[in-house]
Amino acid sequence: MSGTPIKVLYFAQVAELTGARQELWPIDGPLTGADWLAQLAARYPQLAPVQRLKLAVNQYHVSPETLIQPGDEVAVFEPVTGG
Amino acid sequence: MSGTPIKVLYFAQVAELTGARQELWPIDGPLTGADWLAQLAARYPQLAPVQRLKLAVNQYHVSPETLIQPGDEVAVFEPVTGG
Amino acid sequence: MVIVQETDFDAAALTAQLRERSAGKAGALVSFTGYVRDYAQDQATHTLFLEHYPGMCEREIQTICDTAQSRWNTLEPIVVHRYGALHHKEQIVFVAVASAHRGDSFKACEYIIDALKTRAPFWKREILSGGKQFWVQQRDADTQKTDLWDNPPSGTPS
Amino acid sequence: MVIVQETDFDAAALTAQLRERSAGKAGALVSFTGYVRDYAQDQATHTLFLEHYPGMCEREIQTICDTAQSRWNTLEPIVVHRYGALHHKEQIVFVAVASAHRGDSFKACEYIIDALKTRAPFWKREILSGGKQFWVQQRDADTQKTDLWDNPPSGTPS
Repeated sequence: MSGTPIKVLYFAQVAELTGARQELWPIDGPLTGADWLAQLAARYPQLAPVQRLKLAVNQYHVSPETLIQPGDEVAVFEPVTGG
Repeated sequence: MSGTPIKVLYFAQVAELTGARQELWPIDGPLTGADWLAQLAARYPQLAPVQRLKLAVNQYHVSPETLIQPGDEVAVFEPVTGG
Repeated sequence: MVIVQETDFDAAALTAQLRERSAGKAGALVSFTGYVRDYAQDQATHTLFLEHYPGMCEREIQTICDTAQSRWNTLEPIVVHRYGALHHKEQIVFVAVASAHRGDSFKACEYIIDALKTRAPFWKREILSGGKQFWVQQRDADTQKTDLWDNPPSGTPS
Repeated sequence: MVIVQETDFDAAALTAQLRERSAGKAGALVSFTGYVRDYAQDQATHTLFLEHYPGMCEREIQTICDTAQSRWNTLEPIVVHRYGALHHKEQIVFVAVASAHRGDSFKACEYIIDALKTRAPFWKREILSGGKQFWVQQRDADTQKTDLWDNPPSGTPS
């Protein structure tokens, strides 16, 4: 019944906590980043202590209101610390 | 009759116009930079076209109100253009 | 020119390349180098591990460089950022900007590194000489500094 | 460290020296290099001749560096300035500053070159490729920029 999956990438501490670096995640249709983050929190309760989770969709930073479409590449991470 | 001279240094365009790079200049006692600049203008009328003459006394920038003492090293130049 | 690589870079060669490219047009070159320092005065860093998001890093930094070039009158900047395990005192990041007038290079260079710190997807893991390890947290000061570029307080000279 | 010399300098070696001196304390290094560019778009520079006031140059630049170190949290800066006949694209001046946090290096480096331009006793004579020669006049913008460091407009972030 599930539609085209999104490709999810985990980075840094998020990858450590999920124990995965990437996975396919089926979604039924477009949904907001916030809604998808709720699904993520349900599947990985161990992410609860992470204070700020950021999203990138197709390699662009997005806000939680942004719609995620089937087939998108969605990355989850803490605020960046390069430089 | 004249007292201890000051040592005058000319730089860049000022040196070109005076035709000298340095000379001893007798003064009768302390005088302000402005008063000495008047003497300079009288001796070298060819400096008249130079819009801004700056002074350094003993290698420090000074304003025209500063007193020049016998024995001082006095430098005359246009605003600096290094860097 | 944006390069994200694991190996060390030659800042002198990159600088020479930018000078060559600027021919007689530019008279000012400003560069920033970030390198591994101790995490704190009493916490010596042994290794800094940098994880990154390949592809997005390059694209995000290129966007930052394009913005800098549209705001200030500069040549195309050079940015090199490393990832992987970096040891004490090693170079992490290099930004170089050339321009006819020095103010443009200073502003563009500082803008690029400020924006990179809050937008380029890199994450630092500190491995202290005592063995303690942790992911570095983003400093609020960094986000605020980037915000200032986009929303300067009134009265600030441009 | 302040050096005034006729010969060219090795910016890479000077940078390495500053990094070595900073040990693990500094994580940011900002450098400015000024080099000979064409006087104007349609007036190619052949040679730039720099006259200077030996002794006063070194002292004045040292005072500027001391002021920078007292205002911002940096290591002792490196400044090298050349004099004599410099040809097209040659290096004129180099300023390098290292600090724990990058903002201090950016500010101190820009302050030093801004102040140097209005206070260090150097005078530039342009010799254009067409043969025309003249002494460069100080730009009002340079004096105003230095004044801003001492009297920042209200509302400016420090």
